[in-house]
Amino acid sequence: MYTEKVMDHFMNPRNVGEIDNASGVGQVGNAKCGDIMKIYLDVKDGIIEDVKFKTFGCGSAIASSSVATEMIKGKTLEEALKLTNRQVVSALDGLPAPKIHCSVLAEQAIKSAILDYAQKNGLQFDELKDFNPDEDHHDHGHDHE
Amino acid sequence: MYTEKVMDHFMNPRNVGEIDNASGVGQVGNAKCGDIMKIYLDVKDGIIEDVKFKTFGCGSAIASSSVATEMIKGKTLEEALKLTNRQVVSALDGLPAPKIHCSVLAEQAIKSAILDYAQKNGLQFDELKDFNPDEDHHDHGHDHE
Amino acid sequence: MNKRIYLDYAATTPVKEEVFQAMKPYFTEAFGNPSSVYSYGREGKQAIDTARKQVAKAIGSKTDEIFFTGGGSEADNWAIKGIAYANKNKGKHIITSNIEHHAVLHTCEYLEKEGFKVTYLEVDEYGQIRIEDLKKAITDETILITIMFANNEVGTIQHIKEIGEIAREHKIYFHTDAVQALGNVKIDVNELNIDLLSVSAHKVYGPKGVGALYVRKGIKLFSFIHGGAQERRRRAGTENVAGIVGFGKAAEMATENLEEHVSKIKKLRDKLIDGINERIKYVRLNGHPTDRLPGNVNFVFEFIEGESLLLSLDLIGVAGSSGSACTSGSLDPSHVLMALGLPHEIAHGSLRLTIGDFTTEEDIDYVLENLPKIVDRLRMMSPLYEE
Amino acid sequence: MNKRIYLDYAATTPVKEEVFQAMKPYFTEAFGNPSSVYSYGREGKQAIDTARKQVAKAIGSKTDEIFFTGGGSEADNWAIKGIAYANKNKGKHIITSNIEHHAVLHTCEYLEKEGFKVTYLEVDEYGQIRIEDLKKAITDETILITIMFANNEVGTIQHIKEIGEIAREHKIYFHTDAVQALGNVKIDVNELNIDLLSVSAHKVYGPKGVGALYVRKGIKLFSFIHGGAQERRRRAGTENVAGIVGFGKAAEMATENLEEHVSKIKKLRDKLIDGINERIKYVRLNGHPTDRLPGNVNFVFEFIEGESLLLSLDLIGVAGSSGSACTSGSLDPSHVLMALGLPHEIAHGSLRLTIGDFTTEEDIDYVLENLPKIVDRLRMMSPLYEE
Ligand SMILES: Cc1ncc(COP(=O)(O)O)c(C=O)c1O
Ligand SMILES: Cc1ncc(COP(=O)(O)O)c(C=O)c1O
Ligand code: FES
Ligand code: FES
Repeated sequence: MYTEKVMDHFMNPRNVGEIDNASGVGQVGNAKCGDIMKIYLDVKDGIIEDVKFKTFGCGSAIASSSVATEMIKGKTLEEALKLTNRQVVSALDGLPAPKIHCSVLAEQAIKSAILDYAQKNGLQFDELKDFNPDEDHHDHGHDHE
Repeated sequence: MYTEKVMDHFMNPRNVGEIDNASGVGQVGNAKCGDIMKIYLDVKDGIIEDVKFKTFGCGSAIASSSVATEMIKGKTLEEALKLTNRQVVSALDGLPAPKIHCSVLAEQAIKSAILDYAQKNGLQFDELKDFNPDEDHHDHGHDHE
Repeated sequence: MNKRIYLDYAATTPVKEEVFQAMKPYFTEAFGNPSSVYSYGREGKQAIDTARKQVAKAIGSKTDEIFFTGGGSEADNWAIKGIAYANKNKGKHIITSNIEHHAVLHTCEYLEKEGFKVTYLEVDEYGQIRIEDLKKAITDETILITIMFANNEVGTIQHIKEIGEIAREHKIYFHTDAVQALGNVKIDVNELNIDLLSVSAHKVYGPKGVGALYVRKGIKLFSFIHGGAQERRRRAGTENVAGIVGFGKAAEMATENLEEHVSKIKKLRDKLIDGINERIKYVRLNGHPTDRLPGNVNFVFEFIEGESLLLSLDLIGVAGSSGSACTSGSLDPSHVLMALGLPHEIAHGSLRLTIGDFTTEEDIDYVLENLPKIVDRLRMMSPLYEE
Repeated sequence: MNKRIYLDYAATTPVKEEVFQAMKPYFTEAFGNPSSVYSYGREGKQAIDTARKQVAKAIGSKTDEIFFTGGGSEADNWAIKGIAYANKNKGKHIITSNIEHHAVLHTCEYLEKEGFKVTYLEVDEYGQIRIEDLKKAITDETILITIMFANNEVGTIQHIKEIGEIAREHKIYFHTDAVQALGNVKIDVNELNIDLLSVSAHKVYGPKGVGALYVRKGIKLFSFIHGGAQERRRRAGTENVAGIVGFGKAAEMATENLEEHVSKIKKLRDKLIDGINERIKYVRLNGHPTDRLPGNVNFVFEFIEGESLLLSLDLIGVAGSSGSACTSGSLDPSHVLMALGLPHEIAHGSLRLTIGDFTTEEDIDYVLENLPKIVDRLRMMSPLYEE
């Protein structure tokens, strides 16, 4: 069902953990929906020196977190903000259709962490103008409540 | 499905044919229903010297005709009138439920032939008082018309 | 009498060895539930996908227009009730014919009790509906036309393409019961304007208890079996994986060399028809002389009754039928023969012999040698016969 | 990783070798249509009769109260719709529970759209309905109570006998979905006052795509699949002979040594439950502690999500499920766990391991050895877990 890349990132996730006194922390998702993603950033001179994640969610969510953190580590914040869920999906060699939203979660979590950093540091990013970290990212089948 | 007796009488039917100038002839059934039985009697001194049948019908109808003619041959008319379809059925070692009416046909055909003989000879039989040869003998599932 | 000649392919067919081999692993080994996401079951899921492609190809549809069912009868029930209930606000009128299989007829009769109106088109003496009748029957209320592709008893094939065109013109759904047509006639649902189509595995050397309904994409159809999310949420129930795999394989084999198969069967059929016509008097072929299933032979033998004919054939090892196998619980002559206008007494003397992939020339020779004697014998016993 | 441990017997079971051997002749050899009157088909008819006896015996019914279907879902649909439509003049109210299988729930929801009223009884934290609630729900309009015998996800067994008594007292029909109960609980339809009961072959080591509905003699039930005269005119469609034979054999085997089987399975189940409770923190057993299917283990592992748990198990060769296999097309937590009152976030972390005839002590040991590591690993990744 999953690609080898997904399985690799699921079994050997990169960058799991927390960063004490992180420069920025973002959390998206909702335990009710069965998925929460939390991203910790360590930013120096506009560059993401370190990044860690914790994820409560399915295999795709864990793999998406892992690959996404890998993709932004060492990058500038601007570069990181350009990361889309589509890039996450292709880095994993694809995800099953009902699991695409898990990659969206990764994109949102990163944006959310950068927003936190920006707010703490009085910065503004064009890419974050329309970003609302509390927005419901679910465009999939969940119809509880 | 059929007993060996039925198959034997079906394959080697006794008394098939017609009797020229028969003393009595009876026919029951209806081609529309897929069954007609015709019995020819040769009666001498109240005894059935010979009997023949012709039947258009299923295997059970043919076997019933055959065994029934065998059962009345050499018997008195009174004895023949006592023949019931149940006796025909047991002489055949049984018939499947939906085929019981085929044995009724045999009983009726014999009664009808004796009635014909009685009428031609001005005789009366108690057993035939309530007998109506044109009565619909079908108590089975046919529901055409 | 050890000879066994099976000439009842329209009733059912043996599972072909290749089909059985394809099914086999899915009983004891690859037994997982195809709805399972992980290792177990995944093989089953893939096997179902393959089967779906095979069945789709056999009728020229898209893969995702095929939904597996528990047989041809379920497919018929689903199609008709599913369209009827989904469209009852548009209208409550259905058009069918009076020679349909009972799975269609009895479903229509049920719907009549539920407030639908049904027109049962009469057929001509060959078993075809008249296109003019169909046109006249259509009203603003008509939501469904269901006319079988080919008849199971007398083998008559309808003018499906014309019917489909008329349905299309009037924006009415067109369902056809193609249970007997599959593997015997080229089917292309797009060319023929078919919206829904029923097929069954056991008529094409697949297993009993599996069928499929083709539903043209975009058609709203109520579910028939509600429950789990199988068959893309349209037909619930754990999939009969082995059965579906067998159906796929059988459908593939049945349509691979269709023309060759048809011409081989047809030759045997014509030999049998011609032979009977030559050797036996007072017979008549039921059904259409040319628009007819390649394997169907259906004769009336006057003055004798069908069951005694069948029984006599059975005793020499030949299996035929005297109408639809499904109706053998009844003692009535078949509704199809009645619909063709045969008088009751004649309809009772009908015999259907249907030819299939394992039939040989010798089988036909054997029947042609013995059938005249049997007919003679029974006629000699018949009070209706005088010569 | 070549180990393969199947712990998803509630989703489906492998066909047992004896069952497969019993089925085998009916594909390629004894393939005749059981409706045929003569040689071909007669073997099939007899085989079906035998299977009917076997299934009847397994539930304590009369032979002619058993009707074969295309699976458990069809049986549920038929029972509920068949009673509803046949009795709609008496009343249009149905009582069920909110933990039924989707085959029951979705059928009830469909009937609601068709104008019926349905009461969905809530269950307590263990998954049992409250008898008081049932009594209160009954009105003059109530025609059917349909409550499952045992739940497929959490394994809870209902007080069937009491429910049956109440139904009987009020002259209301009582249907129970016993798909999970067969072979795991003693069933006697007379003792338990059951009027209709659904079973499915593939849960008791029989083939997929075959089921049966028990209908107490004298009960008026509308047909669901209309057509031919099969199953004494109540369920049309050429019989899946091989499948039915397999079901018969499987039902016989499943109930022959029921007590022994149950105690063996139960021992393994309790070993697994106790082992998990001992080795892993923040877990909780779903379902009833004692009124529970002998093979069902269903735990919530807090702070982690079920799919990642399943996936991890799959990678070490263990097949389980995180709810009903039928719902795996959905991303929602199961309606059963919700009905038990579990908060969403907790329900997401549920794992069902179901034990069957081929499960060994070693299998359980292997799971107990590896599961704690997997849970640990996933918890370490979870933002909800803090230790
Ligand atoms: C309780 C219950 N009812 C009904 C069904 C449906 O049976 P089937 O898959 O044979 O249609 C299942 C299993 O799928 C079940 O567990
Ligand atoms: C024309 C036709 N339709 C429907 C059916 C029913 O198919 P099944 O027996 O698979 O239910 C049959 C055969 O039985 C048939 O010949
Ligand atoms: S996190 Fe919701 S399904 Fe992947
Ligand atoms: S004569 Fe009518 S069925 Fe035998």
